Amino acid sequence: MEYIIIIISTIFINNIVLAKFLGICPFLGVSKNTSTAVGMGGAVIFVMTIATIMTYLVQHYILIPLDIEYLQTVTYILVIAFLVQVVEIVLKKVSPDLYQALGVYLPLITTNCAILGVAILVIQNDFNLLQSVTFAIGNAIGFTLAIAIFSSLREQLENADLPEYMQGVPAALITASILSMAFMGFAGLV
Amino acid sequence: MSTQNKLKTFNIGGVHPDDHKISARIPITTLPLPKTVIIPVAQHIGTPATIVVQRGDSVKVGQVLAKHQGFVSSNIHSSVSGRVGIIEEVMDSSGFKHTAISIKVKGDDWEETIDRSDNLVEDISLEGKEIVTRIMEAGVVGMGGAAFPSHVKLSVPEGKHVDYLLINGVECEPYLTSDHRIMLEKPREIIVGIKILMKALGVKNAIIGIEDNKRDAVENFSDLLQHETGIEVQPLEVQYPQGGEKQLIQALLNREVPSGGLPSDVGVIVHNVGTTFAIYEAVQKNKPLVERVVTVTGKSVKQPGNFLVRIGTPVIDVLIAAGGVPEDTGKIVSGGPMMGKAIADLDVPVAKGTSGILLIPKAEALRAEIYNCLHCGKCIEACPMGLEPYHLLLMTKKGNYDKAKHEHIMDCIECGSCSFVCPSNRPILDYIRLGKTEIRKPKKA
Amino acid sequence: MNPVIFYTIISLVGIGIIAAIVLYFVSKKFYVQEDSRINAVEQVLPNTNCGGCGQPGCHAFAQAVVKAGDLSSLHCPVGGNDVMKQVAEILGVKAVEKDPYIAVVRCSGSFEYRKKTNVYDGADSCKVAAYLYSGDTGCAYGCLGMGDCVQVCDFEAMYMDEKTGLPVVIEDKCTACNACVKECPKGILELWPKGKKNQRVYIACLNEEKGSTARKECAVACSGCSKCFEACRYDAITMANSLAHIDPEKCKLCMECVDTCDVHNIITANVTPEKIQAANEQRLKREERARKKKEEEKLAAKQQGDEHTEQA
Amino acid sequence: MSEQLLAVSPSPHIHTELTVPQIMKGVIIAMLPAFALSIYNFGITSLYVTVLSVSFCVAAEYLITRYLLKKSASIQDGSAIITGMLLAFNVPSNLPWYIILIGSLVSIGIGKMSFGGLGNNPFNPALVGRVFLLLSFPVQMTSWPVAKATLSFDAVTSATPLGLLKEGIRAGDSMDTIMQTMPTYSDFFFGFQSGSLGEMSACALLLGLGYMLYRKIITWHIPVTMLATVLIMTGIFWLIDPNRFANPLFHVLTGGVMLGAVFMATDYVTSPVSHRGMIVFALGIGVLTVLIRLFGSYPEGVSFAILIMNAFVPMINTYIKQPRYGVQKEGKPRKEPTPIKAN
Amino acid sequence: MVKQISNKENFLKGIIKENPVFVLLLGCCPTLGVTSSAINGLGMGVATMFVLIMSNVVISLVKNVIPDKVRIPSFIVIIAAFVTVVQLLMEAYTPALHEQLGLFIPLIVVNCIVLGRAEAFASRNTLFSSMIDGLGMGVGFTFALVLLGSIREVLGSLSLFGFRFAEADGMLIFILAPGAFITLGFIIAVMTWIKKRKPKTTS
Amino acid sequence: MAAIASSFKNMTITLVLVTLVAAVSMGYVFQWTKVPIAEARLAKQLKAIEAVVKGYDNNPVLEKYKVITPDGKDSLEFFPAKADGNLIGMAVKTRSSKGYSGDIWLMVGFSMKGEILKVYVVEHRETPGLGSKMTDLKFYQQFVGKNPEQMKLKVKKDGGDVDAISGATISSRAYAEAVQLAYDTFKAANYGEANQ
Ligand SMILES: Cc1cc2nc3c(=O)[nH]c(=O)nc-3n(C[C@H](O)[C@H](O)[C@H](O)COP(=O)(O)O)c2cc1C
Ligand SMILES: Cc1cc2nc3c(=O)[nH]c(=O)nc-3n(C[C@H](O)[C@H](O)[C@H](O)COP(=O)(O)O)c2cc1C
Ligand SMILES: Cc1cc2nc3c(=O)[nH]c(=O)nc-3n(C[C@H](O)[C@H](O)[C@H](O)COP(=O)(O)O)c2cc1C
Ligand SMILES: Cc1cc2nc3c(=O)[nH]c(=O)nc-3n(C[C@H](O)[C@H](O)[C@H](O)CO)c2cc1C
Ligand code: SF4
Ligand code: SF4
Ligand code: SF4
Ligand code: SF4
Ligand code: FES
Repeated sequence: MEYIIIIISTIFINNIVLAKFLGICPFLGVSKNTSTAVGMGGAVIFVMTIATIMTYLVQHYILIPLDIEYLQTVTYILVIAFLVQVVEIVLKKVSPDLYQALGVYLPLITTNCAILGVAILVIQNDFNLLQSVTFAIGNAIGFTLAIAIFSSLREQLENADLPEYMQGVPAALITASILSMAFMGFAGLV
Repeated sequence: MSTQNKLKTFNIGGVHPDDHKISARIPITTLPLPKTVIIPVAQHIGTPATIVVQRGDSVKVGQVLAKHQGFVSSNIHSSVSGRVGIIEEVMDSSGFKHTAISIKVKGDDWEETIDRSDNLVEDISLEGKEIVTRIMEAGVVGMGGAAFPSHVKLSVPEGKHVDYLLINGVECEPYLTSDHRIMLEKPREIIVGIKILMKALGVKNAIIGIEDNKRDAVENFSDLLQHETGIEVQPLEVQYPQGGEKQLIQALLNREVPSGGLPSDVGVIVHNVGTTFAIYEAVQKNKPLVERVVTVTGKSVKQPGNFLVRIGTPVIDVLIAAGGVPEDTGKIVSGGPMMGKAIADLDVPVAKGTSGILLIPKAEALRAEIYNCLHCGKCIEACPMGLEPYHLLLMTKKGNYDKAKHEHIMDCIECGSCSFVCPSNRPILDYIRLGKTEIRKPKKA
Repeated sequence: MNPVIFYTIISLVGIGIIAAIVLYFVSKKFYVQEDSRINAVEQVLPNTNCGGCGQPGCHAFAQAVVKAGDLSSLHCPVGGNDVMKQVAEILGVKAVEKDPYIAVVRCSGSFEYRKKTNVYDGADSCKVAAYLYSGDTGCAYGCLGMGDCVQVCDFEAMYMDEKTGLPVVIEDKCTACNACVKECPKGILELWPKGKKNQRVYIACLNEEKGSTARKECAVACSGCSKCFEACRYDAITMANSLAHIDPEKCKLCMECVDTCDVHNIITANVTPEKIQAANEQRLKREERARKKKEEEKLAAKQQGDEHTEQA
Repeated sequence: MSEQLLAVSPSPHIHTELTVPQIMKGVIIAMLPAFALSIYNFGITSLYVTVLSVSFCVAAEYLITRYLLKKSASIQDGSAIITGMLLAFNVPSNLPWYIILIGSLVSIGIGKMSFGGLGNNPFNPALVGRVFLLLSFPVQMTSWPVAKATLSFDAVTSATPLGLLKEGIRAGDSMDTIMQTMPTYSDFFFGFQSGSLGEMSACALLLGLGYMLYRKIITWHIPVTMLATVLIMTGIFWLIDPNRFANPLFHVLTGGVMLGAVFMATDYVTSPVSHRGMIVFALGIGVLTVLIRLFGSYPEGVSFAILIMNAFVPMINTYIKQPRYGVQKEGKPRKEPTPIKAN
Repeated sequence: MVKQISNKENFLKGIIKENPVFVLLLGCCPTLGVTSSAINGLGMGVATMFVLIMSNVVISLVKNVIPDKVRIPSFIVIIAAFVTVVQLLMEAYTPALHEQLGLFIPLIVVNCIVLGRAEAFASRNTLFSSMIDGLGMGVGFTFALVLLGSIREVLGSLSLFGFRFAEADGMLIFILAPGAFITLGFIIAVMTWIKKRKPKTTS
Repeated sequence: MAAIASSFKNMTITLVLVTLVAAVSMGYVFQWTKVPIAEARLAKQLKAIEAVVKGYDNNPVLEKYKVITPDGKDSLEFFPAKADGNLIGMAVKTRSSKGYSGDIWLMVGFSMKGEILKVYVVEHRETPGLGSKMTDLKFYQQFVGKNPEQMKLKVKKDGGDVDAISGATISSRAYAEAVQLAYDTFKAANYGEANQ
């Protein structure tokens, strides 16, 4: 039950993009069409889960025992950057198909603050490893859901004749705003 | 016959325009001979016929003016007797210029081989193959709209088995009544025509589909068919475009012609009642297709009616017979209001496919204001092919033809239901046609 | 040393080294050959992987440009023009060098000259109208005037002139991208060499109807009278289907044909009236001379004939 | 005739009479019973709120199209009137004028015109306005005047039945005690309860629904599916634990379910285009509404549910299509020809 | 390689022409996340600016001794180090602000602007111009954050920099997530409007 | 661009050097800020204590101790305020997790008679403009000087004596609950006397 609550809460109530403002750059940047958006989402799910596990281990087996928690930022970002690069290289060789589907989004992820954000939030929330993984997956799904809906809305807006000055980013932001208003309805759901 | 239950109809889409069958009760009258006729050589789908006469030649009614070119093509006969005038490009009812032969009318001199009497000839002396050849020679093309050479349809390709002949007496277009009148005035001939077709195709079953707003025709046929086996008449719920071949097949047999396929893929051949009558005349009376019934109608027309018109008669002559062109006419349509073509010029000739001439008053001639698409879905609801017209419009407008093709734009039968119902008045079908033309283009080139 | 600093160094350097070693071997082991230009392009890109270009990351952007081979639709907002120039260098494409071409409008049937014969009431699109019928004027060849061409121009280089109902190309803005030419269902637009000093001359009519018919439909239609054809000294004008056409390759911009057209359908750009006048005078003089010469020849021939007769 | 040139256009040459302004007029007529009842119920304040909201909306649309977008005005289509009325229907009858003004500006300005006006907006404008107000002015937006306290702006306020329910459950009261404080079901049905202007009377709203169905303005798919979903879902919970969950009839008759199902979820622009899509859409709204009502912190969830499902509409439109003629779904064999017997 | 531009231009471009938020749309998370008040925006802006300038400076110093393949990791380490420094300093000397900005301070590391400028500018330019670039970008970013924060604070709580000018409640939504999106959306719309309008009046 | 080739050796050396320098400088800054950070944290607690009890001369933070709540599920921090070595009041740090969003942390000052001296909000994440109004004087004034024995610490809607913030009943309820918890624990701990 606890895990279900984490999942629901991260997907809907505290949606990482719409309520917590993490990962906005790819949310706005890679959402012009649905297929790329979903690809990005897939890549985020993959990396966020692994990255959270690794940073969790770093935190609990290096930083805390050595009492150097202030190195959180540096070590995490190093680990994430490293991870992304390894995954990219390996994927490219091992499964070119999967690389085509996910790999191209991988580099974008290093600078996606959702990954680092979730890694830090896990520590702030005092989760255990399993909770952390659940939290990471939930957030990643929340990201994917938000970006998928958003990209389909943006695709539709492409066909509408928007006022000149609203075209592109402004209309996208207004859409995001209404989306986030709508998601506030989930408040208190768990 | 299952009249007591709910009437049959097709089950995807459909609309209900007011039917305005003003001329339904007016018997067919023969139009006086015009002074000149203009006979285009491409009145059918397929290759235009090649001209075999020259300027100055004298011709008789029924004489071949142009011979069919290849299989999907049709002979063109003279509809009058007289002298061949200039042969040049003229505007036909399509709005484009095509080659046409003009003939100055002199007398009414028919080819001797043609039986002009009114007698009903019931015995079918010809055999299957001969029937098809006779129909081809007589230049019979589909009179239900598409003007597709009828003999092509009768030559069912190897490997396909046809088990039903459907006779299309639906006439679902508002205003038009020519098929209705033929059914009322020539039912026996039509039944013989059906038998001819059944013989040619080797099928045992035929159904005449007639919409329920023509009860008199239905009753007439059911009386006549009481003692016939294999032919039945089926009343249908009134719904446009029931007359569409695919819709008729769905309504009568609950079969669906696969996307991109032909009726023969589901064992069916469809012919229009007018065509059937023309086939009767061609086979039993050796009479080529030189005249047809044309409905002249419209709210403001003084004497609406159904006229037997020689092919090639200028539209203006037909209109004069119906009391002239009213002052407030804003648009003239060749065909029905849903599928007909607006004509820009009154000199265009009546062709084999011209089923009616509709005059629309000024007040209703111009389209109303266009709004943005509301995504109301009414066009989808209306589309008898289950397409998404609003989406097709969007894609074609953006030049996204490949995607439109993927969304089955080529299945559109151009019935116009979508444009008709769209509350925003969007020119949906205009763009769908554009898309279809654009998609076909590279293949042709 | 202070333990905190010690641990800090150990852990950071440790992570760094492990990461470097693993990465090094992983990248050796899993090396994949790629178009070297992709890498080169990636090098000059900012590598922020921000997605600002619409591509999912810099690597994808590099792949996309290398694949596309041109830069018309790809732009890196972070790097800006400078970076794009470098990218162009790597790809060996020139940084958008303008062709000396421009689109010209080959119809002059304005409202004034080409009367409407019916009212078009369909969708507001030349293409739709063109597939429906041949137009709302008698001329089946002319501009339909609904501005499909203007719509497709990405450079705002065209507008519809409300008075004439014909499109106008703005000389400075047209990039000769060919979009309008492809769009027009009637083939009214044509890419034309910009010409020396931006001067060019062309015939703005495509009506292939016989002269009298054509003029009935449009007062300024080319009637195929051949006067310009005769005036051209360089064989740059050809006659076909009752229509004259100037071949821009052969045209020497002498402008001598311009005034021969009785409906002023030979259009010039950036040519001063004086030059046209001068050219015309020159042509007239030349013709005069030719006529005189002919006459003289005739006279001579006559005289010769006379002489012959005399002799005889 | 000779003077006038003939018009030429592609077919069809006739058009149905149900055009956009006609449809909008029809919807306005359908809203009148609920409007009348709200005046009867809340008195002149209701008229005041509605008139203000409609005029602000229409004025906003006019000014924005004319002066910001520099297009010809588009108010004659009547959709701004609907937005205004529905915005009013969704707020308490004692809302101060400036909040109504803000709501109208948001509905029309942000919810509709930002996206290019009628037909282009992905979200229901009236609901955008309403939710914006709810999130901006939670206090004013949740103090409900008691019905029948007519002719006064500082009427006694009380919680809506759903509010009472939520409070009661929070306070740990049993369902029976909570229900004793409520009006009767017939009061719910005829509209004697407190709440937003237009949402009280199931009866008046059903009248409107009937009218719109009769005029073929909307189809049954959205309202029926949505109401059925709410009934069934709350029914299931009710059967599981009648002490914790209110009975399904209560849920359907109170709050905005009826108003949402009849007027807001059915908005063409923001609902799917195909019948199948509409059913999925309405199902989603029903489920979300019930979840928010039963488990969320808001007593009422229809507005949010509709907005959330609005966001899914493009996806629904892409993936859920009507059956096509002659095109069978992959995997399924095509319908075999069914020979019928000739007599 | 890069066209010579004056320091002034170099500085100004970050504020207007290439404003990282309004034009390049980078670093959106802190832009939206922390700007519920002007003061938070200012704090975040200054913190980011510090990291920007410092990392630009250091990177332009060491650019020539770092092999290409480890360029990015090295840069990340340098930036992260500065972020940690900022984090520690803020916690020590501006604890209240540190608490307000919370998660977003460590996230400066992944703010696309910082790494982006390091890569795009500092690794190819001299120390001084890199500093100017960092300063310009930083000021531009801060400007954007303060503008956004001010609008949201004024509309949302009827106050500016904590100074209340009316007793009534503001529009709550502007302090919440949707308000952030709306405000940024309309600011960018207005920016486009101004930009498009300018050439028309000059030409 | 870079003058150094990307050989394995160079790469490793660079990385080591970079991390080394970074590590040393961070470590140094950490050392440097360690004290101020600790002070800042202390100051925050002191500020809260100062807000709720007055007139002490000890350092309550140094003398803090934990007390198990009566239901035994949690423990609260007690900060004894002393003047001349005599206990004159107690600051109790308490919390409620029933807030609108996230936990609410309060510091409640009690006199030795069990009266509430003052309540101070240490940390909350309630909506600004709604729940955040619990930091307003208007709201917490109603608790000052009240003895929870007399004042029913429940919002009026639930039949208590607390005037809820309008539009933020949830926050008010959580606030009241936290105060009640502090009082119950305080009382169970014998007004702090037990630990003396
Ligand atoms: C290009 C083309 C080829 C056709 N080929 C055949 C055919 O081989 N056999 C056949 O029975 N009908 C054939 N048809 C006829 C169609 O099935 C149909 O009857 C005709 O298009 C008229 O239908 P409509 O009036 O519903 O449009 C063909 C039609 C077209 C346009
Ligand atoms: C939308 C639509 C409506 C049609 N309506 C009729 C009709 O009412 N009556 C008819 O005979 N044919 C109608 N047709 C033509 C038929 O599809 C079909 O071509 C015809 O019945 C075949 O017979 P024919 O080749 O003898 O004309 C319609 C076609 C379409 C696409
Ligand atoms: C955006 C938003 C934020 C809210 N924040 C709070 C809050 O911080 N604290 C609170 O008690 N209620 C908050 N509410 C209100 C609750 O949802 C609920 O309406 C209220 O607590 C019940 O209130 P009342 O009986 O006090 O009117 C908020 C509502 C909205 C729309
Ligand atoms: C059946 C129907 C329902 C409508 N419902 C709404 C509604 O809930 N809210 C609204 O703002 N407009 C509504 N409208 C009006 C209009 O469609 C709406 O303003 C568009 O979303 C504006 O683009 C409705 C219109 C119709 C025909
Ligand atoms: S015209 Fe085509 S798209 Fe429109 S309803 Fe008819 S079949 Fe469907
Ligand atoms: S009927 Fe018209 S308004 Fe409705 S969805 Fe179709 S195109 Fe759009
Ligand atoms: S030039 Fe061609 S595309 Fe342009 S308006 Fe004329 S017909 Fe249309
Ligand atoms: S579309 Fe291209 S060729 Fe045509 S005018 Fe515009 S820039 Fe010139
Ligand atoms: S700042 Fe770019 S993803 Fe957060």
